[in-house]
Amino acid sequence: MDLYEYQGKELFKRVGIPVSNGRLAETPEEARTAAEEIGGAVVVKAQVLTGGRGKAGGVKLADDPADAEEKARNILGLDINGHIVRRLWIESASDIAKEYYLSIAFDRGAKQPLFMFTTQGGVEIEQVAEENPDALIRLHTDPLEGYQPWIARKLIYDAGVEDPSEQKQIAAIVEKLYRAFVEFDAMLCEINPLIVTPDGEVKALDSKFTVDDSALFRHPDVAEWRDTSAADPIEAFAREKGVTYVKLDGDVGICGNGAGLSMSTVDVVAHVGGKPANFCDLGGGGSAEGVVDALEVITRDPQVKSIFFNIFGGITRCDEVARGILEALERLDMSKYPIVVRLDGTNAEEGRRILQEAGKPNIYPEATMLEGAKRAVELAK
Amino acid sequence: MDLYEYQGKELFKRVGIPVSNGRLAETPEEARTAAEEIGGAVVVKAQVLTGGRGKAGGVKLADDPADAEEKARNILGLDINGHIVRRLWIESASDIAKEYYLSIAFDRGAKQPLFMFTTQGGVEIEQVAEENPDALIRLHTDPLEGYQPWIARKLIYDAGVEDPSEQKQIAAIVEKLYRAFVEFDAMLCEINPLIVTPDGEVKALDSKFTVDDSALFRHPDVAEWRDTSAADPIEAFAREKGVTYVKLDGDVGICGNGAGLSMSTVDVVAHVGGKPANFCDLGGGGSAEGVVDALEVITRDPQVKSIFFNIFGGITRCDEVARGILEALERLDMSKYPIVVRLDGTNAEEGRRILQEAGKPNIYPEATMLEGAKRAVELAK
Amino acid sequence: MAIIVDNDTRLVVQGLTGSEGRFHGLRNKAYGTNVVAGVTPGKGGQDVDGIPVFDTVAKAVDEAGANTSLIFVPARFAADAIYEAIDAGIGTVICITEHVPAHEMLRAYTYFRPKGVTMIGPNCPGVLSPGKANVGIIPAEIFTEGSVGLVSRSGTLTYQIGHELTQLGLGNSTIVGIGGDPVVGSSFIDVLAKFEADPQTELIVMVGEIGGDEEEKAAQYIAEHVSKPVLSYIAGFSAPPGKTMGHAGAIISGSSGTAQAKKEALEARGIQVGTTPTEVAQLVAERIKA
Amino acid sequence: MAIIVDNDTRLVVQGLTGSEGRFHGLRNKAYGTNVVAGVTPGKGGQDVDGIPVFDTVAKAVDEAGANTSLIFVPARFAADAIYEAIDAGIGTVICITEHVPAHEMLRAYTYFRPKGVTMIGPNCPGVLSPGKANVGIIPAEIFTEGSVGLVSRSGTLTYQIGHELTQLGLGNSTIVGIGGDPVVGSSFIDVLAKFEADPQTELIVMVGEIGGDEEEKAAQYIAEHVSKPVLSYIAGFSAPPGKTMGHAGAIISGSSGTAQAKKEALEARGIQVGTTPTEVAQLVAERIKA
Repeated sequence: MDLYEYQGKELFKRVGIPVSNGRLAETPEEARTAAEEIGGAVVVKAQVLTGGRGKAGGVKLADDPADAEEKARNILGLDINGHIVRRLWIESASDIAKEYYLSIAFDRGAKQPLFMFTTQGGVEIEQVAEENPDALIRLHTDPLEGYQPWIARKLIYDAGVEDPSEQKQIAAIVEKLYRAFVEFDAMLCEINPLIVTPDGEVKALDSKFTVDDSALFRHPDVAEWRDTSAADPIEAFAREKGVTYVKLDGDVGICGNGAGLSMSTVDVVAHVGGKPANFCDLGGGGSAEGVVDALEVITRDPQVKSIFFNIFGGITRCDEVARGILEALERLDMSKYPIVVRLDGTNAEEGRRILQEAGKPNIYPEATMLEGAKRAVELAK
Repeated sequence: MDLYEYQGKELFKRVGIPVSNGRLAETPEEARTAAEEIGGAVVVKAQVLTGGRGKAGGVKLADDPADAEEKARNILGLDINGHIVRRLWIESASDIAKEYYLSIAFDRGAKQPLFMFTTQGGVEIEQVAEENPDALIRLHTDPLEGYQPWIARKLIYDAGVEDPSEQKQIAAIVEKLYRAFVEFDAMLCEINPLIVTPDGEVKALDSKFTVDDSALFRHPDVAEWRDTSAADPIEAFAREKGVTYVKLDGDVGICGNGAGLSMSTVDVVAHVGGKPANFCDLGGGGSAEGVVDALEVITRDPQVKSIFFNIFGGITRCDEVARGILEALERLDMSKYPIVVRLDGTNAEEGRRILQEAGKPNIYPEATMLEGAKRAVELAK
Repeated sequence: MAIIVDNDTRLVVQGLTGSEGRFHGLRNKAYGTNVVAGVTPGKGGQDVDGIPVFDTVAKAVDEAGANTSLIFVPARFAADAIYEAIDAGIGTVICITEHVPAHEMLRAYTYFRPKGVTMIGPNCPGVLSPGKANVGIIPAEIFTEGSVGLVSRSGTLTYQIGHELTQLGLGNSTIVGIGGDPVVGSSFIDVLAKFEADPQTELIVMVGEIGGDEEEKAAQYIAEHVSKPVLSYIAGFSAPPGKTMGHAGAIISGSSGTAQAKKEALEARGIQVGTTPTEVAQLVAERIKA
Repeated sequence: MAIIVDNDTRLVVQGLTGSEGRFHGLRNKAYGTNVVAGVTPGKGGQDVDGIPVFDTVAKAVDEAGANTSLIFVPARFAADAIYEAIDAGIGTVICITEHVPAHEMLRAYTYFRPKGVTMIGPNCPGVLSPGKANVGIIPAEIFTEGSVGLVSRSGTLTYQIGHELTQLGLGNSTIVGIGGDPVVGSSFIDVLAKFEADPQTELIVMVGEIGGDEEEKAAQYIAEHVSKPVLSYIAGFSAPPGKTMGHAGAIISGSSGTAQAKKEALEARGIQVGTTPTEVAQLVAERIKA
């Protein structure tokens, strides 16, 4: 689960990482009130789960509350890489002397936490990695060793931070960021930029924070922060229904069981010349009710013209899937969708028999994945 | 540093291990007040850093505050294995249905924490280990794995605890005791007995808690609990002076540098037929001031008749030791003590020269450890 | 021979008395796997269709001689179950449970890795050595005994490919679902090394998917250490960047981790990558017959 | 040859700019030890009598080729220094610092042990291979080069015994002070194994003391794995039970851990135990000449 800047900063505050005083606002009026409460110049920042908001005009300095209200009016509703701005973070404006970068990522490849630090902050870290790789200090550490002070020292000295007060403040922030990383089950904690003010104060001016979905049960307060309004409306509906669904741009609705097979089905549909409308995974269980839910989600997408069910039964029983499809035909208005069904594995024969006996005109059984994909693509034309 | 029962229970409380409501008392009157505040029957328990206080009459049940006062009067001042009772712990009396035992020790041999648990509690654990070894469940765990719930389950099931409510309470206590063990840098955390009341409540009726001296800097509040009055007065004085000193029963005062050499000196003195009065280690530094302090400590023991300095200079410089001895002769009344001095290692010649030139009649230089020991024993006769 | 599970497997099922544990534990037993014990705290002394249940894994090892564990406990207890199995001396641990917190697995992995334990999963379908033992939820009836080693990050996709192989008359030595989580006990490389050392295995099929760089690392490993022919399939060519496609492991970060990048890395090392599951099976058949 | 430190030692001193670090670091250098670097955070770029100082151990490894570390930092930073050295790839770590918290050492020990690192100490005098290298605070002038391996839990007692050997014209291959703390990086057994493998060492003297059971375990190890003659000395026969005699490691628990018990365990395995340091030296002389 990706957190908004203001949510990540809330976690930063909890572990003691310095951040600016700020308020959340969802309307221009709230932005004005926030600016009044904060006092002085403020920054009005679009809260969106995507990068590049600065270039897109999503971050503006405001001199006073009236200005903050006006800037908020301009930013709210902006479309930044497909994300509509609905929330703003209003925070005390900071003078910036230097911009550093600090992050800890859960490196799956190395199976270790990866610290990254550079004094070349304020830009995308990929850019630093490409243009000035020696300036980007990378350090893998052992999760059982845990945080040790030498970690911060190595980052700081290798990056060439020379001011003793900065060194001390950054070392404290590295330790606290690691605490946040572990305590909140983070996959990524990033501070970019980590600024030094003209007075020599070091603080986090932005935050990028991703929490492991599987560990959310341990962080019920964080789990409640999930903003369903930010997602594509169909994806939000899918989440509500508990269906794993990713919207794509085509016209062939796809439903598989298991992520790998579902992905492969999307690929095969594309391979035979079709345009997949979505990725949809029934998951391991695949109850009749789950099938109905999946079809309800898939058919919310007005682009969908045909649907391909590609099921290889393991734990999933094909007869149950067949029943779910028939159930959906009764409960939803499915008459305009040709549905190609390929069943194999557990109880496949029983499933095929059920479908055949139902004799529905818009159900097209196919024997193999490849043939099913071809037929579904054909029917979408 | 060994903690008193009431101190260990304070740490238990901090991690959430259930203990009885209690108060500290140092006089019979305080014991009465404590009993009044607690209400009902209480137990009056001698606080001494030694075992066997029950048999010695150091633990008494009192029905009411007057009774508590009387029992306190009886117990205060008792000599239990050489420990004079100066403090009492007055706590709510518990009905006992079962007595279990639980401990976590820092096992130096295995270099792992060692959990021990048995349903045969209430007696010395050595006795259980000897008479009923199968009933004593021992479990080493990996310090980097840390506490995992299976640890408690293994202890509980292997020991044969069958009541689900007991299992649950004990599992929680095992986890909390491990937390106490790690958080407070314990060398030993022992609960004996861990009782089950007739109502099925599990709680710690006693505590034995040893904190690593080297980690006390992290626990300043615990460090302040050290009771210097409990130690032998000379040992207390030595601690004050920063001298490593252990009182023995003989008449030859001994001072070495380094624990191993000092111990060996004690052995050699005994080997040649003498009776060592103490173990005293100047430590690595061995400044002149430290030598004066050591001599002040050693001569507090009225049994001492002669003193043997056995110094092998490494970091310690022999000239510095020689100067310290002369300094002590001036500042303390040392005239009645023959002092045998053996110097070797760093600046030994210079040290010997200093002593020789001083020409003190009660200083006896010797060339080797063995000869020095013999001479010191002779001089003590 | 075969790898990881075989006729020497003496299986304990952690969570045998739960509904999934019972269903699959008994299915594994019915297949012929030597299921010697179950473990459910508080149910020691009971049995599940004749399989004795113990309170602790240590007891299952001591009293039933278990050497392999299959874990079906809920996600929040899975790491504890893994530690319990390993500290009880179990040498092979297969964890089916999904949604195990990544940080817990990271610590557990770092802990058991130097101990030489074989761990598969979590969030995996398990391991099947046709004709010998089935440990997990793989539908064994799809597969036949043979010489093709199959290793995959995905469950149902593995069945699909296995089914295609079976249609062409090809059998498997062992089918290993390593799981799609950010941290799994065994990587492609770990399993490839076992297949390379297994006399029954003549050819290896590696089924990857988008996300991470395990396939790229495997490509290099194969070039340097695997003498047997390896064929591959990668799922997720049509996945849009930055989207999670079901498996937590399948997040693309930047250009690395795409299906295309993996395919290129494999082909650069001379490893053929099939475009569809059907094509992979056909390539295997051609190679075996050649 | 010799063990642990020798002519191949390239030493970095962690804490070189502190008073103890500077004093002993320079003494070690004066003895002939190849001291290639010091580390003090914030003092990188300085030098101590020509020895370059770096901010991190990693830099000392990269730029000065350090392979051995000598640690003189204060107790509360010692564990951090050990981790830093090991994670920087240092293969031999010798920690002089005393009063390192036992739990910190326990975790560090468990961490580095599987990595094959040689660690000596903490709370130890260091390691001296006469004529080759001196790493730590052992006064080298007491010792001469020779064939007796000496391993001890104590500092000054080691000097005493070394001195007695020198008086009898006997030299040492290496003198190792393993330290007296509850958890030390190398046990008697670890060092015995190195002496057994060292061609220069012909006879081994093991100097133990009360507390723990390392001497008992060593006795068994010697009987099973050491072909060279071993002689021993144990300090603390006159120690009263339950008292700490300076070393935290010397707490007697029950009857086990007493000097008498250790002596008996050693003698039961045929290992002679001298009654005084002088007698041990005499026994060594007799054995060498025999």
